[in-house]
This record gives sequence, structure tokens and C-alpha cells, in this order.
Amino acid sequence: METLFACCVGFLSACGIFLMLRGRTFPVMLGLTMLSYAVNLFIFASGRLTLRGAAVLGTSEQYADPLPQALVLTAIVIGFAMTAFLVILAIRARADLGNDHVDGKLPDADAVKKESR
Amino acid sequence: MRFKPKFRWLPTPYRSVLLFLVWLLLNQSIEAVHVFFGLILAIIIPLLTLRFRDPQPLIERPLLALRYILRVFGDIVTANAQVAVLILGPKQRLNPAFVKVPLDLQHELPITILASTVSMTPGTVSAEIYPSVEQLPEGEPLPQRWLLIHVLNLKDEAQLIAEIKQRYEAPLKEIFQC
Amino acid sequence: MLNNVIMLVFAMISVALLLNLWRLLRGPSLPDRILALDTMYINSIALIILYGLLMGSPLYFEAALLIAMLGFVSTVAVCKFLLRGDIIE
Amino acid sequence: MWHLITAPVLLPMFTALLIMLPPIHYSPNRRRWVSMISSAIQLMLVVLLLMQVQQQGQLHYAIGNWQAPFGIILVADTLSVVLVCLTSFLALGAICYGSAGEDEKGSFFHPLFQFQVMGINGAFLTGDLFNLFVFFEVLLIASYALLIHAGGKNKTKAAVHYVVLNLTGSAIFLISLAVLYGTTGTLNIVDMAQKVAQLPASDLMLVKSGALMLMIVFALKAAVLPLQFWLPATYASASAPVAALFAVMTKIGVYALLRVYTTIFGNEAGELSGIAADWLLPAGLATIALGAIGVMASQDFRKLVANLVLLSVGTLVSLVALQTQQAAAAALYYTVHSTLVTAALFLIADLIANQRGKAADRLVSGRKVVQPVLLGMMFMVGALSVAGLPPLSGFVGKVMLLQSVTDPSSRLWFWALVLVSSLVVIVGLSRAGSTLFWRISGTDTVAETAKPLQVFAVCWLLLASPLLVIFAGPLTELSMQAAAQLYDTKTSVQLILGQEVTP
Amino acid sequence: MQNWIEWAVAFFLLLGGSFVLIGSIGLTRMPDFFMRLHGPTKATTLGMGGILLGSIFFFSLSGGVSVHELLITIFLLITAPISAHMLIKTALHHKLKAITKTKGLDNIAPAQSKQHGRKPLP
Amino acid sequence: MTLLWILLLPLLGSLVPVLTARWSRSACALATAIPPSVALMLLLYHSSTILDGGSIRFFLSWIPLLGLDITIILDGLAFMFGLLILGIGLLIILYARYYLSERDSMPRFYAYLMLFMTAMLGIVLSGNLLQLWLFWELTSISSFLLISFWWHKAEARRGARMALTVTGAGGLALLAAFLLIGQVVGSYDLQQVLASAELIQQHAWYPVILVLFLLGCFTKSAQFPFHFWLPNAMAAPTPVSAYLHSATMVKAGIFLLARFYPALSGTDLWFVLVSVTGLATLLLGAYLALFKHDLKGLLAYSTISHLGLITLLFGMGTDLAAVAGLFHIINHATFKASLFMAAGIIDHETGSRDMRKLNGLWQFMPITATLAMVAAAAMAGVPLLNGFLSKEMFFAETLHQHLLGSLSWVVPVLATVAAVFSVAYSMRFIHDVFFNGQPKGLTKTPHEPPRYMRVPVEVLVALCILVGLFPGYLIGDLLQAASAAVLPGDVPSYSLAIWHGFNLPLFMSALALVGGIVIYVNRKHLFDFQNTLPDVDALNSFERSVKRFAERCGRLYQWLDSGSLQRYMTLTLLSFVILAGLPLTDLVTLWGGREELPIDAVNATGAVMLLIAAFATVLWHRKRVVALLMISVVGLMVSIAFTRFSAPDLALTQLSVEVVTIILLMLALFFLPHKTPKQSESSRVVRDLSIASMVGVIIGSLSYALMTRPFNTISDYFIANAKIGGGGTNVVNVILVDFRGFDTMGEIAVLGIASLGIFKLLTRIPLFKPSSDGEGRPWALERHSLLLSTVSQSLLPLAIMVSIYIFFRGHNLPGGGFIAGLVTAVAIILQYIAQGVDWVKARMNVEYQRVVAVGLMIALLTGVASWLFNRPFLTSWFDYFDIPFLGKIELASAMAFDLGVYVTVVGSTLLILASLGKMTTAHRPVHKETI
Ligand code: NA
Ligand code: NA
Repeated sequence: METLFACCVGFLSACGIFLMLRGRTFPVMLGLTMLSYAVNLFIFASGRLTLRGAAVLGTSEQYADPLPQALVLTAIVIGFAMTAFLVILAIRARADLGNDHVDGKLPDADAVKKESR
Repeated sequence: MRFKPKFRWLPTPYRSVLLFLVWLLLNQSIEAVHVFFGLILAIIIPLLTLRFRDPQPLIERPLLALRYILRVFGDIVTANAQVAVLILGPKQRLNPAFVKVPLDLQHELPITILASTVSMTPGTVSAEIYPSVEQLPEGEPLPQRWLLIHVLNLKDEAQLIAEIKQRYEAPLKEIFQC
Repeated sequence: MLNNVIMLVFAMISVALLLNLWRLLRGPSLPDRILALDTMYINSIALIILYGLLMGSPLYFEAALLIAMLGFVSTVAVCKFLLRGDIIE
Repeated sequence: MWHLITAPVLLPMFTALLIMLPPIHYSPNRRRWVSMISSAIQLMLVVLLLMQVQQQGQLHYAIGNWQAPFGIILVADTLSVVLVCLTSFLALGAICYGSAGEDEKGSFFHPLFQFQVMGINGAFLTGDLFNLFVFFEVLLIASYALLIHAGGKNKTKAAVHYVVLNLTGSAIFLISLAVLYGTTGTLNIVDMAQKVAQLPASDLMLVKSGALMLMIVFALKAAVLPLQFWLPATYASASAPVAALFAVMTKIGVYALLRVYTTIFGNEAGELSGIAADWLLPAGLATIALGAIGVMASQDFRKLVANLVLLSVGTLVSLVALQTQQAAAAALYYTVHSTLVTAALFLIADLIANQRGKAADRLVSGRKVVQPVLLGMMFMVGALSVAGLPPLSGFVGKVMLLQSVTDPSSRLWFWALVLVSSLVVIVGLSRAGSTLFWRISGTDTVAETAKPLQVFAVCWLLLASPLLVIFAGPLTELSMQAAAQLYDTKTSVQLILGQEVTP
Repeated sequence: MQNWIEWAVAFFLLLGGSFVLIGSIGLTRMPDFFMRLHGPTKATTLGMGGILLGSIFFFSLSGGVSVHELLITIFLLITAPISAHMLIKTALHHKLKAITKTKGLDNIAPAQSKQHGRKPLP
Repeated sequence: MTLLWILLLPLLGSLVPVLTARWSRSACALATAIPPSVALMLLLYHSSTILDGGSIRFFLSWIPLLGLDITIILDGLAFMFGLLILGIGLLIILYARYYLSERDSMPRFYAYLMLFMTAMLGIVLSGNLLQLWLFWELTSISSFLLISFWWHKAEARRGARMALTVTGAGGLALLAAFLLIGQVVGSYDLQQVLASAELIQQHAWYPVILVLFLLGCFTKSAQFPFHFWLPNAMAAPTPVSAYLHSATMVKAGIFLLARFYPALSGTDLWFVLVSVTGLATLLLGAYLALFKHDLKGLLAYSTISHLGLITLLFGMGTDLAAVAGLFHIINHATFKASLFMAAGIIDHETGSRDMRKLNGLWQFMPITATLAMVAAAAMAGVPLLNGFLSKEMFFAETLHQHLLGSLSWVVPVLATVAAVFSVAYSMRFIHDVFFNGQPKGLTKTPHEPPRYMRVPVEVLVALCILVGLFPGYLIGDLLQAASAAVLPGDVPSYSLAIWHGFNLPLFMSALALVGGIVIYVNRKHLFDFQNTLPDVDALNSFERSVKRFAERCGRLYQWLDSGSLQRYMTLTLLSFVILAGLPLTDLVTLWGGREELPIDAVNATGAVMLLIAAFATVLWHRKRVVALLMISVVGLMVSIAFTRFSAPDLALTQLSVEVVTIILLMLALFFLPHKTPKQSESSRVVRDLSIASMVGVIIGSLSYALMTRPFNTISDYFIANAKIGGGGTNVVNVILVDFRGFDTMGEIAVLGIASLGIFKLLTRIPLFKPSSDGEGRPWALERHSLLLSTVSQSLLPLAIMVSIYIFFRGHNLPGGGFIAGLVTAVAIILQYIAQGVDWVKARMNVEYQRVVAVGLMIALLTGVASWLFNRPFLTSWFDYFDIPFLGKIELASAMAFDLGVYVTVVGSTLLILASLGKMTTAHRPVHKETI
């Protein structure tokens, strides 16, 4: 199971990173979201995987490590706040700069033909 | 048809009952604490959210409503079997159709219940209610409204319309007295 | 016996989820994909309830309830987006 | 009195919230005064805290009464408290400057500013790695919001880069924290230091991987080559008081590097001691070079100052990489000096830009400034200080840091780079100054003179420079003491973890 | 008693599972969007009801009461038609093609042009 | 203490002109002159001690850690220089009073001048290396200010910058040298350093130290090849040239040579470096001086030449040479300062310094001409004047050196050649200006200067003559004392007589005089020859090279910092790959010994779905809506994974956040293009793919390695104490609100701040609303669906009920304030979606930023409340209460904290979504909406 889990985490990170390396804001946001999924899973896994062991006292004999879960919760919330900010920033950038390229200007080859919208 | 609530502190009694039951369901308990808090919440929450509720006709015939619900449940179960057969059966036998059903109901809540019922019962899904009266100037008479439905396997259009009107719309008119 | 039944139902739900995924990937239209996603949400409720049964724990109920609520909202939001572009207007 | 250590975190937060609520939020003046007064109070409290630390030695405070390593603790040692003092001092100046009108060019200036101070102070004081992450995020999100204060295309553009890079950094931060937690099973810095020292061999490389990842994060925050790209545009486009406050932000990265690679991966970390140095030293030196190049290359004054920040970061990171007590002491003194003076220069740049009409702070001939004597003197003081020329604080810092490098091979590079870059800074600043003040074209037009609050703010920051020189004796002693405390991991362990360590 | 409940659990679970599966099969199999919609909307909802009932019985096996699954059922019953409605609206708006033998296609057009004498707001 | 005052008085004196700026010019000048006069008197007060060969020391601890203490030493050398600095300084103050015009800011000039005087005194009086360096740099700075005094002239600005650059560079070299010396000797105390000659000279660093040290000296003293800044510093007002560039600052380098003579000299390296540099400078300066048409240019090159001479003297390494060097320092200061002042007078009264225009001034200003001619004669080394004496000594020393081995005879020859040119340019100064026909094209009619303007010149010229006539009587003791300070051993016997009999030096002097006259008379040929050489304009080439350097830097910087985020990201990620990846390569196996859990089919299905959906997101990322749906699946699967692996709280949170994020992204998509244009070249895609996969592999491997390792964690403590210490059974929640409540407070602060930032971002945003979707389809006309509005209205109370339930159970079961807050927020957002902003606003006109503040405040105050019980911040409290009929109820402070979380989350989420939603409505935020 651990192998599978690790593969998923690795693959998600790779996908996230690939998207974050794109030139437009929207894929970057997608990539960031994906990367935070990967990161959250990663933190979570740092407490090792446990089946049938929710960290609620009295429900089982062996509990999953609660601390990484708490950390992930914090990370999720912070990630959400950051993503939200980035999303609105992207809108702002599009409005201010006229395009949705991360650098605020279209690369030369593309600058000739106008934005589709 | 009645819009005005009987008690100011209990503007939507059925909603309160529902909320009370929901609270007990959530807590899966009928201990005193939960009953107590359930009662309080069942009163407070409707008051809090009252402003978020457009005036709707109130249920005048609760028993009839209960019967309606049970009937719909029954219909759902029986009809789902039919749909299952349709889905699993040969596709060529299906005769899909768009059918428009004239509506006698005028108010939003009853229409919504009707449309939902139609969607949940076999072979039909509510697509549109038209024309939209959203921007209708005040005082202007409501036009005839239609419910557009998609039917998975239409046998007889007239019969279907009749069944919907008689089996679902009529009781709703009774319940809300409109 | 019950365990076997649960496993069987698990299998059914899994197949259903894969079918949903297939439709999601296949499309062809956006509403098709949204429908597939919506169905996937509902099917995962089933999945979570089954987990709860398997572990004999009612702790997962809220997750199921939340999926039901939030799945609905997200479906509605996407539809609204396709209809009007502006979700909140 | 023992809650004093929480004041640098809680007071700014409280102030921020107070400003957002009635009855304070109604008028700009109320918001300003509450913000300024609170900052002044904060400064007084942190000075008290410093005195407390001087008297009692390293302090720690268990939040929620949960003792380390289980709960989060705040740790006040000389190093962290001096940096908190620095932040408070700087913040007061920047807030005063902002209160002269800049604050009304967008919403929530004061609350965001206070939140950022809260984040910075928290990052300095926390003794817990994950909590450090949280405070990093607090200060980052506040900085994102402050960066776009008053709007403008350049800000938006800079913000996109800044935000995306930092978000990547945060992701890496989390991964490295997870790795460190997954191997050591703890998050408390001191506890982790202990655990790292007793690590089983099979975990060594994992921890090393995590530790080096952490270095990326801090290096990104500190803006070390090749992770510095966000800095020039960000600092140059931010509005003046914000840029001034940002001057301390890079130092948090440096501080974190210093803290983590001395306490956790320091001399007692066994196999893993000093893992960062090999990477940090070349990176720091290269950053110095890049900063110097940037100073020459800058087309406008604010960019130039931003590059000066880069240069100071390079210097500091190189010092951190040396991993000696002397270097740490020099780094502390230099941090205080460089932060205040670059902050002041950002404000001065703004004053100059306001008075030069269209030319603003671009290094081309332009209108004559309205207050040449005042601004000229401010510029002169700032420039001398930042260039490390006597008699201002830069020279003490420079001498101290040059002296602190004793390892022959690093000395050659370090000295060469520091000295050459000093020369480049002298050349660059003399060019900039003579262009800004002396190359005049166009007619005199009435421009706004600097407002009293602005002048006060700049003087407040600049005043620090001569004071740092006059009291250089005790202050260098203080730095030395801070460094000694930092390197004394054993005492920290004893103080924080007590005798018993295992739960 | 115990045995009886076990059988009930098994029955409901299997029933539910089957309906869920059938709903998804419908989603996969049907030739156009409008027909695909029927499966998930109804069969899946019912299937969920089955599984939830199974769950209720299951937990009563161990002596406890677990009725809150009912809530999910109620919730789905309320929301599923609305989701379906929104989806079909979207499909109509996107002018998705129904298979050719669909009757009453001309009923769509009037439903789509729903102005009522006044210009719509932007 | 008086020593300190000698330093402090001029420093305070720099304030005097500023304070007396409103007084008359004379009064201001007089007031300014008072502090240096007092200082001079204080200096003279010590003359007896010093001239008797003693020294005085003052010590004040300053920065002991750096070895930088205030140490002042007054010995013969310092005394001599102090006299020069203060004495000539006073004359300059007087001179400048008349030189500066009404337009010039006299207070500013005097202030700078006094500052410079302080710096210069600081150098000569320093008894500590670092302190010496401090004042050294101060001279550079104050000279920058003085050279650029007329900043409106481009050449003044440039000349000043050039001087600053060159001397600044030298200063840094000097600092390095001093620091090295300090580390070798172990102290920065001058006396200790001077006493450690052997230690220094035998140290491996000696060559480095010496080179760096000499760089400092030579740049300051304008030695070849750093001489070029000095002529360009002539853009300064003439008093500055007279003071800084002849008498004092340029002598600072020489002073250092003298000061460190005991410690550094005596080695071959010293001889070679110093004397060769001096010789080259001597020749070059003398030669070039002849060709300058600018009066001050001539003097500048002459100064260079004389500085070279002195350097050469110190380089020779004999004691007598050093004495001669010291003697020439005094002499040069007197005649060169007077010459500069004379040149200033000429400039002042004729409006020109161009010797091609200046002719026959004798008839207009005979007194000035006489003075200038005497001084020039001293410069030429005419007997009976002071210049002659030191030059004689110089010639004598050139004959006694063995610098170049068997070729050592070249040195006296070259010295004579230089002397020839020296005579020639002195001749030119006399003849070309005061005779040689009539002035050409002057704007003014020349006349004598104001009476007192000439006084300083008169004083100095008188000194030239008196010293020339009675050297031993006038200067003997001083020279003796200074020499004693410089020379390590005893001062050799020498005689300061005018007449030493007929000897080779005398012959060389005579040769120089005759040769100089010959050359001057035949200068035409030499000028023609010189004109054929390319003209090197140091100023412009310096400017150009600085500019070119700046441009190169600019290009390099541009190249490095291309402004492309993708590149920055690539670099960041590459650092990650290298730093995080390298240690992993040392790992033999990733597996850490812990047995893996078995894989079951359902998990496999989930994983496959996750992977496929992630892949699909990447594959279709350019169709944005589709990608959004795909990523929803990923999020859903992640939540299910959390459920599967016993983390219900995570699943709940992930789900709620996921939905809000999707809504947010959809809101955003309205304002963004719906499709990403295809743009990336395949090479970039390949590059990105490889980076991404490397990162993925590293993260995956790390994750695997972690999961398969056993470890001990502090978590056991949390499980053990959650109930007894935190009062809750849901350990995760107890960690969140209690054990690590501080994190949570930070986390909600982040959320709150983010919402404020978003609000900020949306104010004054220039909006555009697309009228159709990505395929060009116009938007549907119906705004709100009847069914949706009706149902959403009835869902609201239900959702609130559910969120209250989730809130309260959080402490003991999965749930809590955060999730409850999101559920509430989503329910309200549903109202926005279903019925629009107007509808909601009419029913709930809340400013969400206030809600955020209230929420955070609740959390904060809950934490602070524990102070009342003398407990640390955020200490939790809980208890169980027995209430009649209801039974046992738990109350906990954690609930209040969680309430803060709840309120903050609701407020933030709504602020974010509703602000964005409002953008397209009549309620969109306008600029005025602050705070
Ligand atoms: Na002439
Ligand atoms: Na002439």
C-alpha cells in the first residue's frame, strides 16, 4: 500500500509542478492546487499509514498519528488562503496587464496574434 | 392559500419540526440535553433565516402532504425498477421525447415540489419552467407556464401529462390550497 | 457473510466509479462531464458509508453528509458558470 | 511581566483587529494614531523584554501551558529579541511614514501592516518549526497584500512572481517539515536538535534531504542566488513604507538559516553538522556579486536600493555559512545596520521621487528637488552608511564582518567580494546621487514638500546609524553575547526541555 | 433477530449497490446526454437510499442506533432533482444534440426563448 | 584631553559656519577660523614636548571587540603634519573668504572644509589603525563634497566622482591591509604595530599586506598609475586645490608611507614597489605638466611629480632619504599652496586660467606676479629658496642608492631629467603668464586682488624664502622631531645648509636649471611632438568606462534576471532536485524496514482514479473548465484517501475547502480566458516534464522512505493527554485548538489577512465582462433558476443546523469550527449563487471584514483570558457541569476559541467569494470603500 501511496504522491507532485511551470496564471493555479494535494498527502504520510485508527479516543486500540493530521489541517487552510489570493491576483493581473501570462506580457511569438478573448 | 404565519416566533412550524427532527437525527439521541437544544435551535434557526425565505404559501393540509410524500416514495421505488430495466435493456427500444406540461400551479414552492417529483419519478426529468417571470412587472397577470420534461421512454404523451397533473399537481394544489 | 456482501458492494461501487470516470474523460460535452462528476460525488458517498460499515465506525458519516451537500453546491456552481458565466451576480 | 514575550506577537494582532473594528475604523486619523501609538508601545515593551533577557538569560514561554517539546514555545534569547527590537523600531518608522498619506491610497494599510509585524515577530520568537512555518505564512500573506497597496501595474506584475515563488517555497517548507517530523518525531527546534544528534544511520540521508530542502525555503525568503529573482521587482515596486518594512523580511530568512543550521544542524549534530555551509557560502558570495552588479545596472533608485538589500543578504548568508560565533555576531550587527539603512533609503527614494516630477526616481536628469538640503543630507547619510563608509554604522559592520572571517580560503573570496562590492556601491551611489540631485533639466515646478511625519520617519531610521556607531562598543558586545547564546545549544536544551526529555 | 437483520443489511446493501451501478451504467451506456441524465438522477439516488438503509440496519446490529444516514437520503432526495434540472438546463443552453428519434424537439425552442416582453438584465 | 580637542574643535567648527550663515561674510569667516586657531594653539602648546623628541598619547575605549579604540598620538610626524594642516587651513579660510563669490554658499564651503580638516587631523593623529582608516575614508568623502562644490558643472561632478572612486578603492585596499596587519600583530594599536616590524615582514602575508597598503597610499597620493584623478579634481574651487590637492590630502598617502616606514620598509619589495612607482610618477608628472595650458592643470601635474619625488625618497630606504622626504613635504606644501592661491587670484581677477589667453599679467598685478614667481622658483629648485634645499638632498640621495643594481646610475639621471622638466614648467608658469606679450580675449581687465586675499600667499612665500635662507634655524627642530618619529633607529646626522660645496648634486641642480630653460625656450618642438601623441582624456575615458561597466552590468543582470517566472521556477525546482535529491542517492535502499500494508482492490481503484484524473488535468489543462472538473476528481479522491487512512477530520476539511476552491476558480474563470493558447515549444515541455518528474520521483521516494520507517513521535503524548488535559476525545481537534492552538490562531489570521488582501485587490480593478463563453456562445438570459432559488432557501436552515452540529461535536468527534464555518459559508454562498447579490444584500448587509475581525478577536481574547488566571496565553480550561434535567454538560475555553475560528472562516470565505461575486454587480467595491 505504501508503494502505491508514494507513487500517487509523487505523481501528483509531478503533475502539479508541470502545471506550475506553464506560462499562464490559470494552469499555475491548477498546479498549485495539485501540488498542495500532494504536499498534504505527504505530510499526512509522515505519520505513517494506519487503517482503522481514527484518532478519536475510544474508537479503536491503535490510533493514527494525530499530529501530522493537525499539521495538514493547518496546511490546508493556509493553502486555501494562499490559493484564493493567487486566484484573485490572477484576475487583477489580467485586468491590469491585459493578458493572463505570468510575466504580464505575452512572449514575442504570441504577441502578434492577439489574445483569443 | 396563506402566506402569513400564525405565530411570530414560530413563523414556519413545519420547518421547525423538520429541523428538530434533523437535530435529533444528527445526534442520534433523545436525551434531554439534545431535545432541549434541538427545541431551541428549531426555533432560533428559522427566525435567523427567515429573511432568507421568500414568502411562500404555507402547507394547509399536513396530512395530505404526508400522504403525498409516501406516494412519491412509493413511486420512486417502483419506477426505479422500470428505469433500471430500461437502462440495462436494448437501447433501440427507447423512445425519448421532450414533452411540455401546462402548469396550473403558480407559486414557486409548489412548482418546485412538482418539478422535483417529476424528476425523481421514473423516466422523466424536469428541464425547464417557462416562461420565466423573474422580470415580470408587478401587477401584471401571470402568463400560462409550462414545464418542459425529458422522457426516457415515451409511450403516450397525453397520458403522461394527465398522470403528472392528476397524480402530483392536483394533490399539491390541495396541500397548499392554491 | 456480511463482510463478503460488503466487499461485493465495494466492487460494484468501484466499477460504478470507474464508469463515471470513463464518462468524465470521454465527455463529449461539458454537461456530460459535470454529470459524471456529480454522479461520482454521490457514488463516493456510498463508498464512504461502506468504509464506515467495514470499520464498524460511524465516524465517517459526516464526510458523507458533507459530500452530499458540497457536491450539490459545486455541481450547481459549474452549471451556473456554463449558463451565465458569472456565478454570483 | 512573564507574558511580555508574547507582546511582540499579540499586540500587533490586537492592534490590527482593533483598527478594523468600530469605533477605530471610522476615521483615517484614528486608525493612524492607534497604529502609531501601538507601535511605540510595542517598541517600549520589546526593549523591556531585551532588558529582561539581559538580566535573566534566555527565556521561554509555553503557549497553552504545554511544555516543550509537546506544545509550542516562544523562545526569547538575545538574538531573537534584538531582531524583534529591530522590527519594532523599523515598523514604527515605516508606520509614521505611511501615516503621512500613503496609508489612504488603499484599504487596510494599518491592519495589514500590523499583521505583517506580528508575523515577523512570531517568526523570530517561535521555538517550533511548524509554528515558524505558520508565522512565515502570516508575514507572507500580509506582505502580498501590502505589496499591492496603492495599486499599479508594476505592483501587480511583481506580486504574481512574488506570490507564485513563495507558494512554491511554502510547499517545499511543508515537505521538509514532514520529512523532519517523519524521522525525528518532533517539531520543537531544540528537541529536534537533540534527536538529530542521536539519529540512526538509516535516517541520516533522509534528514539531510529534509534539511537541505529547508535551506531552499530560507534561501528563497532571504533572496539568495539563484532564488533571489523575486526581490528586486518586488521591493522596487512596493510603496515606500511597505518596502521599508520589507527590508527586514529577507533577514527573517537569514535568521532562520542561522537558527536552524546552528541549533539543529550545528556543531553537535554529528554527521549532519554543517551541512548547509558548502552550499550557502558560494551562494552567498555569488549573491554579493549579483547585488553589486545590480547596483551598477539599476536604472532607478529604488531598484538600486533593492539591489543593496540583495547585497546585504549575500553578505549575511556568507557569514551564516561560516558557522562561527564571530561571524554570527557580525551578522547580527550587520543585520541591524543594513535593515535600518536600506529601509531609510527606500523612504528617501520615495521622497526624492515625489519631488522630481516625471523623472521620479529614475536615474536620468530631471526636475530639481524642492528640498535639496534636507533630502541631500538624508541621502548622504543613508548612502555613506550603506556603503560602509565612516563615520556611520556601515563601517563598523564592515570591519566587524571582515574581521570575523578567519578561515583563509573563505577569507580571500569573502574579503575580495565585500571590498569590491563596497567600491561598486560607492561608485553606484555617487552616480545615483549626483544624477538625482545635480543633473537638472526642466524648470522648477512646485511639488509637495516632505510632510513632517515623513521627515520624522526618515530621521528616526537614519538616527539609528550614528547611534549604532557611538554605542558600537556595547552593541558589538551584545552581538557577541547573542552569538554565544546561539551556539550554546546545551544550555538551551537544559532550559527548554528540562532534565527529562522522553515523554 | 440478529440473523434477520443481517439478511436485511445484505439485501439493502446489494440492492443499493446494484442501483448505484445501474445508474452509472446508464451514464455510460445511453446515447445522448438527456438520456444519460436519467440513470444517475434516479437509480443512483435510490441506490444510495438502499445503502444507507443497509447502514442503518448494520449499526443497529451492534446494538447502537444509527439513523442519521436518513439525513443523507433526505438531502439527496431534495438536491438530486435540482442538480438534474441545472444540468439539463445547461445542456439545452449548450444546444446539445438529442438522438434523432427524440420526439418533441420543437418543444425546446420556446422554452429557451423565455423573454417576457421585457429586456433581460445584463 | 587637549589632544582630543585638537580633533574635536575643527569638527565642531564645521557647525560654526552653518550657525553663523546669516552673519556677514567676514564675520562668518572669522568665526569659522576660531576653532582651528584654538586647535593650532593647543598644538603649539605641546610643541616643547614634541620638539624635545617626546610624544603624547590619548586613549578612550570605544569598540574593544573590534580593536577599534580612540587613540590619539602626537609625535613629531603628527606635529609636523598638524602644523601644516591647521596652519595652511587657516590661510585657506582667509583666502576663500575673498575667493568665493556671492553666489557660492560660503557656509557650506566652510563646513565641508572644516570637516576635511578634522578628517585630515584624524589621520595624522591616529594611534589606532582602524581609527586611522576611519579618518582616511572621511577625507575621501569630504574631498568629494569639496570637489563637487560647484555641482552644476559636469566636470566638477565627474571629477569628484572619479576622485572618490579612486581614493575609495584605495581606502578599501588600505582597510584590508590594516585588517591583515591587525591579525598578524594581534592589535590595531599603532605603536604595537610599529614595534612589530619583524613579525610583519616575516609573515607570509607581508607581500599582500604591502601591496594593499601601497594601493591605499598611491591612490591617495596620486601616484602613477592612479594619478589621473588629481588633475580632474581641479574642477574644485581653488582654495580646495590649494589645500587638499597640494598641501594636505594628497600628502596623506605620503604620510602613511612615513608613518608605517618603521614597520613595513626595509625589504626589497618595499624598495622596488615604492621607488619605482615614485620615479615613474616623478617623471610622468614633470613631463606632462609642461603641456598643460590650464594653470591649475600645470600645478596639478607638478604636484603629481613632486609627490612622486617624495615617494621615491621614501622608497630608497635610506634614513637620509626619509629625512629629505619629510623636508620636501613641508617645502612642497608651502610653495605649491601659494602657487595654487596665486593661480586662484589670477583666475579670480582675469576670469581665465588658460595660459594661451593669459599673457603679460606682470603689468596688471605686479605684487601677485612677484609672489608667484618666487614660489615658482622655489618649485623649480632655485637656490636660496626652500625647494632648492630639499631637491639638493634628493639629488644626493639618488646618488647613494642601489635600487637597480648595476643600472642604479639611471636613477640620478632620470631625477635630473625630471628636474629639467620641473624647471621648464616653472619657467612656463612664470613666463607664459606674466610676460609673453599681452593677454588675449579676457573677459575682465586684470587687476590686483583685494588686499587680504593676497595675505595667505605672502605668508607662504615668506616661508619659502625664510626656510630657504635659514633652514636649520627655522625648521631644524621640527624636521628632527619628525624624522625621529619616522625612523626606527636614531636620526642620522644631516646638515640643512644652503651651501655644501661644489658637489654632484649642485651640478645636477645647475644642469636642471640650464636644461629647463633650454627646453622651455625650445618648447615649440616639444609641443609639436606632444601633439602627435594621442590625447588621453582621463575624465571622459573614466566616465566612459564607468558607463560601459554599468552597461555591461545591466546586460549581465538582464541576462540573469530575464523577468520570466518560468525561469525562476525552474531554478528553484532545480535547486530542490539537487539539494533534496543528492542525499537520497547515498541511500542504499529506500525501504526502511517497516512492513507494508496490503493493497486492496478498492484502494487500487481509488489510486487509479486519482492518477488518471491528475493526468487528465495535465493533459487538458488548456481546456480550463474541463481541467477544473478533472482536478475536482483529484480532490475528491484525496479526501477519500484521508477517509480511508483514518483521518476523518482531514477528509471533511479537504472536501469543504475543495468545493470553495472550485467555486473560486470558476468565479475567476469568468474574468480569465477559458482556454490556454498553445504556446510552449516542445523543448520546453520536455524540459518541464523532466523537472516535474524528477521532483515527483524525489517526493515519492521520500514519502515511501518515510512511510516504511519506524519512528518515535511526540504524538503519543497528545493521545495520552487529549482527554485528561484537553477535555476532548478527538485528538486532532484537541491538538488544533489546544496543544497547538497557536498554530491555529496563526492559520486563521492567514485566512483573515488573505481575505483582506483579496478585498484590496478587487478595489479599483479595471473590469471587463465577457459577453460570451469560450465557444462564443452568449450567456443564458435567465439569471436565477426558480427551482434552485426555492430549494436553496430551504437548504439554508438545514445547513446551519448541520454546521452547528459539526461545530459542537468537533472537540470529541470529527468536526470543529473550521469545517462548520465552511459549511455555513457554503450555504450562504449557495444563496448568492441561487439568487444573486442584490437578494442577499437586501437580507443581510454585513461587512464581512468586520466579521473577520470579530472572529479573530474572539480567538485572541480567549487566549488572553488565561492571563487572568495567571496561566500562559491560550491555556485551556474545561469542566463538566451537572444541570438539572439536562444532565452533564462540558464547557471548555476551547469552544470559545473554536467559535473565533468559526466566525473568522465564515467572514473570510464570504469576504473572498462575495467580494469577487460583487465585481459584476451594482455593488462592486469602489475606491472610497476603505477599511
Ligand atoms: Na599665453
Ligand atoms: Na600665456
